Amino acid sequence: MSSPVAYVSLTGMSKSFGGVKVLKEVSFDVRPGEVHALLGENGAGKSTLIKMMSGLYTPDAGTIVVDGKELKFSSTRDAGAAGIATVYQELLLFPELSVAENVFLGNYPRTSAGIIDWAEVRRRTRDLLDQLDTYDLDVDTKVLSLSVAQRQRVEIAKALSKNARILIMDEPTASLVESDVQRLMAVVRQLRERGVGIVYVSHRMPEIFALADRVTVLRDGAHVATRDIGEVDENQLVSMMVGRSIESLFPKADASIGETVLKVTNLNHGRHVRDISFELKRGEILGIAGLVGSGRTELALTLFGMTPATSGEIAMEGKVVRIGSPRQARDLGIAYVPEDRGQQGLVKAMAIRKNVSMATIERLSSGIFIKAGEEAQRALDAVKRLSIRCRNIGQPVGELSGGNQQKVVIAKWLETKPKVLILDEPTRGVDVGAKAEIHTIMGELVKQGVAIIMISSELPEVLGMSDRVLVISGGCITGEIARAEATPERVGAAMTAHRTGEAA
Amino acid sequence: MNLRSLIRHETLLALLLVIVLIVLSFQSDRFFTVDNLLNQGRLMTEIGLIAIAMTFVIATGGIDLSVGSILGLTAILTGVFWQNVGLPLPVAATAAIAAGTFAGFVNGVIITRFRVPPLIATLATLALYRGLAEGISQARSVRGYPEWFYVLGQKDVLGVPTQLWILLLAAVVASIILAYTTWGRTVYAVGSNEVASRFSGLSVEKTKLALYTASGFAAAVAAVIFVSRVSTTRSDMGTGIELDAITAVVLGGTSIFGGRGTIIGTIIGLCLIQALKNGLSLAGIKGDGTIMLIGAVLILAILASNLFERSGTRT
Amino acid sequence: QSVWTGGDDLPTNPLACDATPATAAAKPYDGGQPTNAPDRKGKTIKVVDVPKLVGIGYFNATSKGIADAAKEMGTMDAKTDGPSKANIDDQVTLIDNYITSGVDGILFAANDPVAIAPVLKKALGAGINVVGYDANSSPDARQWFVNQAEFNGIAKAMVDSMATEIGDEGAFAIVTSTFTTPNQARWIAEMQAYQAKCHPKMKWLETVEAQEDNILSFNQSNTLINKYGDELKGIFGMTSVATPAAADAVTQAKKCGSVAVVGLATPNAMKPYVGAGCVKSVVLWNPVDLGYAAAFVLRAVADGSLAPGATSVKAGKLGDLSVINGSEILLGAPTVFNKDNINNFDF
Amino acid sequence: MMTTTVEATARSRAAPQRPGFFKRLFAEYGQEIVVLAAIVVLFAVVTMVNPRFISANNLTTIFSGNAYIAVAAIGMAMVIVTGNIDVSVGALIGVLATISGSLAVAGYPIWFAWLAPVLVGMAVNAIIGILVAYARIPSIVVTLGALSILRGGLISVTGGTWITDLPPDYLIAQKQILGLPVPLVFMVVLTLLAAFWMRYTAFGRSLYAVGGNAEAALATGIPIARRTVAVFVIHGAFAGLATILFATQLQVIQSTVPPNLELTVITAAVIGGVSILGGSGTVIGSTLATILFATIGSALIFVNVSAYWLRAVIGLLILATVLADMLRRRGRS
Ligand SMILES: Nc1ncnc2c1ncn2[C@@H]1O[C@H](COP(=O)(O)OP(=O)(O)OP(=O)(O)O)[C@@H](O)[C@H]1O
Ligand SMILES: Nc1ncnc2c1ncn2[C@@H]1O[C@H](COP(=O)(O)OP(=O)(O)OP(=O)(O)O)[C@@H](O)[C@H]1O
Ligand SMILES: [Mg+2]
Ligand SMILES: [Mg+2]
Repeated sequence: MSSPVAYVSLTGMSKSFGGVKVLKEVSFDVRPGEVHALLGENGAGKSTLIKMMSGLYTPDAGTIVVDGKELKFSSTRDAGAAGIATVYQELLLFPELSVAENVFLGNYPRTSAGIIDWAEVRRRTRDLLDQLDTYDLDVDTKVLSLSVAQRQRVEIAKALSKNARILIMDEPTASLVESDVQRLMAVVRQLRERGVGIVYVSHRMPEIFALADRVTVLRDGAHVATRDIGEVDENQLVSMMVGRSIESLFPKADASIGETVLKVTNLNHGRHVRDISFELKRGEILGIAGLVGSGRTELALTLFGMTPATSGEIAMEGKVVRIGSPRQARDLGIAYVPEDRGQQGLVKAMAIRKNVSMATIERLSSGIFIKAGEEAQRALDAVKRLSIRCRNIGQPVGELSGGNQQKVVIAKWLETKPKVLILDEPTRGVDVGAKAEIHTIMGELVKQGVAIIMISSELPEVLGMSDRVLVISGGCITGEIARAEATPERVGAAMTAHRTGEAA
Repeated sequence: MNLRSLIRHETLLALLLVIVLIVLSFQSDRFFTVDNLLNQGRLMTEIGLIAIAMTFVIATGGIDLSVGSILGLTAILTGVFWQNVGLPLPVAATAAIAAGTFAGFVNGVIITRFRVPPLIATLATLALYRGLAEGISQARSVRGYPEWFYVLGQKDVLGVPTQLWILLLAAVVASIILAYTTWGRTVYAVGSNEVASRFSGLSVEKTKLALYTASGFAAAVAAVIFVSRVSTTRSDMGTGIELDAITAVVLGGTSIFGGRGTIIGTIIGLCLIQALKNGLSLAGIKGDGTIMLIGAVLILAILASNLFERSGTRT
Repeated sequence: QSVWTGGDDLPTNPLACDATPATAAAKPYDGGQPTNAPDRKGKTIKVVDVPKLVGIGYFNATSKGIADAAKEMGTMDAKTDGPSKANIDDQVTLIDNYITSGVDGILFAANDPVAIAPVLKKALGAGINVVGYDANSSPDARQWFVNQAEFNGIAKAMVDSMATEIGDEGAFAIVTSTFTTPNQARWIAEMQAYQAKCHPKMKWLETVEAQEDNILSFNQSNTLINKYGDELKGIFGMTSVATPAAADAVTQAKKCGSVAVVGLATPNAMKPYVGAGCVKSVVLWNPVDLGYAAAFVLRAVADGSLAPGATSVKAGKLGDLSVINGSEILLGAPTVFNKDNINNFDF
Repeated sequence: MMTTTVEATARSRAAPQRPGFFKRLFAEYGQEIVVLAAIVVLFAVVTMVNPRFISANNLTTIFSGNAYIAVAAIGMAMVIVTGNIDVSVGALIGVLATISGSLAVAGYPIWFAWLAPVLVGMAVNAIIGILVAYARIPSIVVTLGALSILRGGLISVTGGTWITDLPPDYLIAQKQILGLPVPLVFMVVLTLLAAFWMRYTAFGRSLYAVGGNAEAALATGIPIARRTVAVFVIHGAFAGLATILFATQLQVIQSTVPPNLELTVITAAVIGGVSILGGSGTVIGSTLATILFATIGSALIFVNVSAYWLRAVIGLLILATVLADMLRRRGRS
């Protein structure tokens, strides 16, 4: 069904930011009815290419030909008019506006009088969300009260609403759990059947092989290759991306598991943390699995003191403690790498150096004065140890690629020398290379005796990395499975289980 | 980019100040004299103290519109405590400063506890504190302070106006705090991304509370200096001073969105405004012409540094 | 509520209820003196006039008077520069700048008598001649003050006018700028003393603030009319902003004739209301004359022809003005404008 | 734990129930309702003390005496919704009033004297808007500068003379339409029009987008810079309309405007529920807030609050409204 004639083709696209060339004469095309995967490490330039295709950035050089006509996009509106719709990597939504309004903003159905037909807006939003199998979203709620995954759906609904000829999806599955990924892939296939051309960016290999017709690989802003999916295998793709081959995707390091550091008993907070009890030992990686909205993040936030527990007990190294704020948690040796790194993890406008020292700034001070030399030294060490790719430690974090930003957040928390490190979606939106690096870092940490709690929506990651898997559903623990017994089936079953019998 | 552009704005402003000083001293030979310049320092002390505290507040992305009213309230209380309550003047002034500081603390509580945006909170307390000043004063002014009290506002120490020493000290201490201490770092971090600061274990609430309290304190100290300078208290003292202070702060390069700004910038901004007010007046230009020019300088200075910054970095 | 408690704590000095003029106690000169003032006799002097604020009709008029006088004398180079808000700080700063720039004379109308004193003393210390008008400073901070009308004289004129219009038992309210404005506060205090003494049965309802804001003055007047209904017989406007606004409120409420408006105002602003018969009498001295007199006094001081102990001073077309209270020069009795004479004035 | 099952089932099946009408009304117009409630309570209490409070005359004073502030606050609310602010509107109204009055006195047609402030307001604010949108200077900086320039300019041009001898036909604010005072009609009609425009037109909605998330607005294809200029121009038009009411209320025009008028207007907008961070709020709220302030001012005189304490009580009431809103928001989340 995929026609060999491209609907959109880009030739010689180049773009620089502040003198740094991030895209060098890249060519790329999309045909109707195909899924064209765009691959590359973090910072390879995928999002930049996409933003030029959708009119958000103006290219420094290069031509865009749509349906045989050369076009210049001066805003996303032009691209929209040419039939190109985009789901961006950073969810670009309006927090104060309702779901329905977000979907149709700038594109409202009108009544014959020319005014916005709100009833129609709501009805069509409902339809679109139904198409995405999303029944748990009220179209009138404000987006600010939605979780990341729910926002992702709103973004997709928004792109679908435009009936585009070309749909660009920049890491749409980054924040989705397995079952949602399947649902999304079904939607993508359905669109492909309808003749829509899809540009699909993802760091998850299985999705690529399940969906894509063609792949294009970028490296350091340059075009490496474009192939039919049948012509390549995973190893080839990975080595095209990173310029070398990656040994193992989930390198589980063997660490000796020690005594209990953290013991949680009957912990409660609101509707999403209910009666949680578990133990965590030194050198152990405890994976937490669960569906979107199951309350994994809430649990982490409660342990970290952001939303202090309303009842229950937390004991660190045998001592019962009260954690009322992130500050207290930090001082007790608990570190938390949040899932939303842009908002919660980083101060994007600040230099790498200052971000790395942020959680330890008191320790880096004599009296009230910051020891600038030591601060810089530590940042340099961190950059080297975690191989963070940057110009220098004075570079604002916001300019780094996703994976490198994530490493900065991890570096910040490693500075606190935590006993318990909670990682919430540590590899979301992180490329294969960086992902392996982060996993390696985790391995080194447990060897040093750090206890890690890893929340991840990527089941293979949970299974591959964890010593033990805790499954959460509806805010309750529905399963605790040792590494040996942890199969996708068992974990998956626990994820959808409900603790019904225990009605209070 | 961040640091570089900061330096750029302040350098630009300093250059502008130098040019203004040179041009103005050609306009009037009485302008560039030690006496006159020191005297200008005396006149800008109250705004200066408030602007220094305001720099911190704005750098966290906040604002404090109630400073003028706190100034008025503290001034009235100084008089009332001294004359009506009968406290010795130093005690009365201290108590009034404590009250003004408390007013700032209340701002902080409203902002951090009840999560009211600073602009709204301080708009409300702007009305409240001024109202309290009027109510307490019953429209009477307190005069006839002892002679020694005027040392603060009208006399010199080592040839330099007394209050200018206070301003200098405050500026030095504040620059050091903002640039080199954990507290200063927290201010910038909160101003750039409050959520991430909280997630990093910084004490966001405490910092903000302290800042608004400090802002109240600065306004209160300014009030006592003001009373000493003009020898009387009136409930309308300091009306509109908030906008003057904010003008100096933003002219000095502090971002109204938070996350950046320096004390040196604020001080240069202050000096620039004061030099224009004074120098143009000496050059025979009337007050209304001067305020127009200050308005234009504010816009043009920020415009110029925007252009510089943009030509250097992004597209 | 009804009693006025604002303003300062200075004693009041109500005039006699009939037309007996006050017998002013002779007082020695209590003004200040410039130190080492150069001999300015006959020389052209540079003078700055710093009113309470610029941008209102009243001070435009005084400024015009000063300019007229300067032109007439030919030996005075005068300019007006004032703060844009009636703000003690800006006024002090402005005067300070003019001291530095080296003027020979300063004319001022103080926003606060005490707050302005230090800077005026500094001017005297720099050998500058300092003369006030309209609103006084502490006496020792200036040389002379041109008094447009004594507070008790204004008070008498106002209260008597009101009594004539609404009778000796009528109820009235007051709209003023702010309770802290010194002149207004003094006038109200004197009015209260005079009313208690000479029209004891008049009912003093309340005093409201309306800044120097004419719409607010209008709203406040309306609120008073609405609140008291028929009880309210008269409104005093204490400023040249409040009086026309009060008159407008009465006009628009169709209460002309049943609510009297008496107040201080410039004739130009009041012509429509006086012309329509809604306002019978407006009290004011002629501010152009006030400025004119102030300029002549300053010239006389600079020339040395007005020295401590003098009992009168020549002020151009105004003739001889007499010295009162030691160091004040009285402009004369306030003018009461009415339908017959208001069109003769243009300020 | 029963609830867990119920939730899970609900999620997998049909759409969740839409919350009831009142709940949605409260969620969407919470602050407006708080302000309205405050007005109603004030009226009830003060009328009990003094029934004249609710007389037609007093209602006229309250509603139309401050209508010009409400009209100016409409434009201000729009500006704040886009995440900007304007501290120069007070000075602008002074300039516009002088222009309008001078034209009327100089014998230009009355309609022209009315139109001029609107046009000039739009032109001045177009410049401000361009500086904000294209030169990327924060609006508070531009308008602080504009405040100085306009205020200084007004004084140096007029020297502060008042404008008198206005032609009677010019004084539109003193007239009535269908027995209602013109300022009241102006205020209500303009508020409703603006509210409708902001809710039911794509252009109006785009203001929320610009203020809510500029980056996302750009990605949605909304021309942020053009919208920013447009919103300032519209605000200028409202400032012009406010000027007409301001200038024609009395038979003289005072060229100095009420001190701190800009703060009054901003306060009205934000107390009315416009989020100072941009992206939410309505002009109905700003108008209600103006009425609330007018009611408070009048009420305090009616209940004989000592005039010295008047401002303190007003401040306290403003603070109470702000805190009530915050508590309401908290209760909701
Ligand atoms: N606005 C910007 N300013 C400066 N540099 C930028 C900007 N946007 C992107 N870059 C830089 O351009 C390069 C390419 O970034 P881009 O976001 O296109 O990468 P990507 O392939 O999408 O990575 P990821 O997989 O992490 O999303 C990176 O080095 C990034 O730091
Ligand atoms: N800011 C918020 N306001 C209101 N509800 C929220 C907010 N954040 C999360 N929730 C809700 O809380 C529930 C638990 O969310 P949480 O983020 O803990 O889930 P999770 O298991 O971590 O899933 P994921 O991180 O994949 O979204 C969800 O129903 C979500 O909708
Ligand atoms: Mg990307
Ligand atoms: Mg989560």
